[in-house]
Amino acid sequence: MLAPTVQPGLTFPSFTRSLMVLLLLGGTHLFEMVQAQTTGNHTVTITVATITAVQVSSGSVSMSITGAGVAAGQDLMTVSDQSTNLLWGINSANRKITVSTSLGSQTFSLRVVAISPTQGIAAPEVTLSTVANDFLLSVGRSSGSCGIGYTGLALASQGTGSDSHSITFTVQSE
Amino acid sequence: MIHFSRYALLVFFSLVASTGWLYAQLTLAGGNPTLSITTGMAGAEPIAVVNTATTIDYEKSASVQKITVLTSCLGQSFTLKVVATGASFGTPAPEVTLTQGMLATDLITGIPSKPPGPNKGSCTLRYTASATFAQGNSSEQGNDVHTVTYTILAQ
Amino acid sequence: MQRTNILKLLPAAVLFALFGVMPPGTAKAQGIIAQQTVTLEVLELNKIGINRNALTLIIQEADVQAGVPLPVTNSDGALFWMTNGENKKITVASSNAAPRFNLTLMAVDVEQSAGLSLPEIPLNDAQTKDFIIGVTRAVGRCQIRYTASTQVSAGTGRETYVITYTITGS
Amino acid sequence: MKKSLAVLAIAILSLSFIQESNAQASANQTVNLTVSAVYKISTSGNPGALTISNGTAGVDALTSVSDNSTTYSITQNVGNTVKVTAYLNSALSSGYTLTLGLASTQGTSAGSVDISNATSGSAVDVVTAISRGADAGQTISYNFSADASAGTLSATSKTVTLTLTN
Repeated sequence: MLAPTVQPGLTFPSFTRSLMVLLLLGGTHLFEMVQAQTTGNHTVTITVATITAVQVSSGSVSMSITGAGVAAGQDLMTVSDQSTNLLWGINSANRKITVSTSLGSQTFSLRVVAISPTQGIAAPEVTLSTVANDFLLSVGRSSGSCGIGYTGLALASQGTGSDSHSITFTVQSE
Repeated sequence: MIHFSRYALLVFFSLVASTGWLYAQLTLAGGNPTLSITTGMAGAEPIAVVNTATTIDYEKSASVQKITVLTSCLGQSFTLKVVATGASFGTPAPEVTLTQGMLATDLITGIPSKPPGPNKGSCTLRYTASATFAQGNSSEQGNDVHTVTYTILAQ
Repeated sequence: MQRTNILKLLPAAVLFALFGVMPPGTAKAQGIIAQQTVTLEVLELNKIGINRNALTLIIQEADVQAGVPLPVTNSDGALFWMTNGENKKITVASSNAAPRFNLTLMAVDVEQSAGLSLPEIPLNDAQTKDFIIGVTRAVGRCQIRYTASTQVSAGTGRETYVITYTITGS
Repeated sequence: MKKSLAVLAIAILSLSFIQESNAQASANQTVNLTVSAVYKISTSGNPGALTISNGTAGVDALTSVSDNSTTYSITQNVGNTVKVTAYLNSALSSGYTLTLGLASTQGTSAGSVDISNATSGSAVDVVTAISRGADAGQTISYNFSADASAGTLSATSKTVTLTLTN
């Protein structure tokens, strides 16, 4: 707030005239000076929800043991697939990804392992079962991807057939 | 003596008015925004959110001015940026990243002196909040609360 | 109906043609092979053998009126041979180049098509003489008829002949 | 006041929905594993030359020769009706005989089988009733015999084809 100062010896009528002149010249400015504000602030709040996103690059994988690469005399026959990837984005700490299958009664064996994860640590290769097994460890607060390495195993003595698995990758607390 | 004092006062006010620091004006409108990041893509990062609900009303003065911005946010976890859009006068600076401990940074520069033209103008504040998965979430880290200060001053 | 069956089989046929893959349960009449190369060879083989390694002919009677010793014969010996070659013959040779007594021999009872016997062969020197000819891819057997004779002037004594039979190319 | 509470409730509900929708903690993938009919048979190599070089005077049959130096292996997942057949690329002349014997633990060996006249149209069974699974390193036995009356035979290669079939 500013107020005009009055010098000693100034007569009131003269002061009044001066003030009038002043108001005429700068009255508007004076009003503004009374209202003047050079800074302003407000509060901006950022909230980040718990986000857990996991997806596969393709919803289906087909593997077929046809005998290619099988040596005669060898009972064990295998087929591998690394055509798909798992992607995730997790902003919570201490998380891992597990894997399980819905197929309780399997004719053949199906193994899975994470390949070259960009974050976290791949768990050892596991044989899929309905019980969740570790697939990737230490993937908390990260975004990344890895290859999904499947290996199907069949013994010749098991004959022919097919297994249809619904594989579930789940983010869980470590 | 009387005439000297009368004209001295007049000159004083005129000078004060011409310097502009006494009656430059800036007002924030639109309240205190909250930006919530809720979505993210696997293999990518959470999706940034934008808020344009707040504005700055400001006025020309007798001199060329600018508006600066700075923030105070203790324990900052996430990223907040601001840029002025649709400024009536002056030139908006590039987007400013608001970080704890930053110096006042130009938001709008070259606000012309008056006259001519209208004295009052405004701009929209475009806030962009972003976070990476690695930066965590509010449940674990708490929210980021920024006190953002805008100042208009002679350039 | 037949066309329907063909159409049903078509996808499997295409799958097999493209990838060599048969769908489960359609394996009938399918198979896979392994091959080996076997090299067979039969060398020319000529074998000859005799059943009696030692025979003794003793001249011990004489025709008093003619004043000559009577010859003796022996057919106890048998000769066996085998050849898978062509145009073979069997020869005979004596080790006694200048015998004091007379010894002849002849193949008798030669199996049909096993060879052709030649007339009586004198072993009066050490030359090799044909014994059986015309032996081709054959297995044969014959009796060897030895005949020993002498002159009074030859006196008495003992002579030993080592007689060698050989199957050889003609 | 009531209106404010309702707006607040809707806002909270919306936020919860968004968070829940993004808190997708699992992903599904279908994996089909198919095992087709597999037939595999192989041999360890070729046997040595079977050369008849001996015989007996007075005996037409020459001394036969044999080879047991090679093996075969099979893998099949089809069933118990699988068998191994054998044939030659061309029959042997009269007076020569080639027999083949395949040992087996998964099936029934036919023993030593004459394949002298077995050609592609008249393959002979050498192992039958092979059960599903693998049988590795089983011995292959060849025996070659000839009659002297058949004459000599210069070195001749014959291709023996073993077929694993149903």
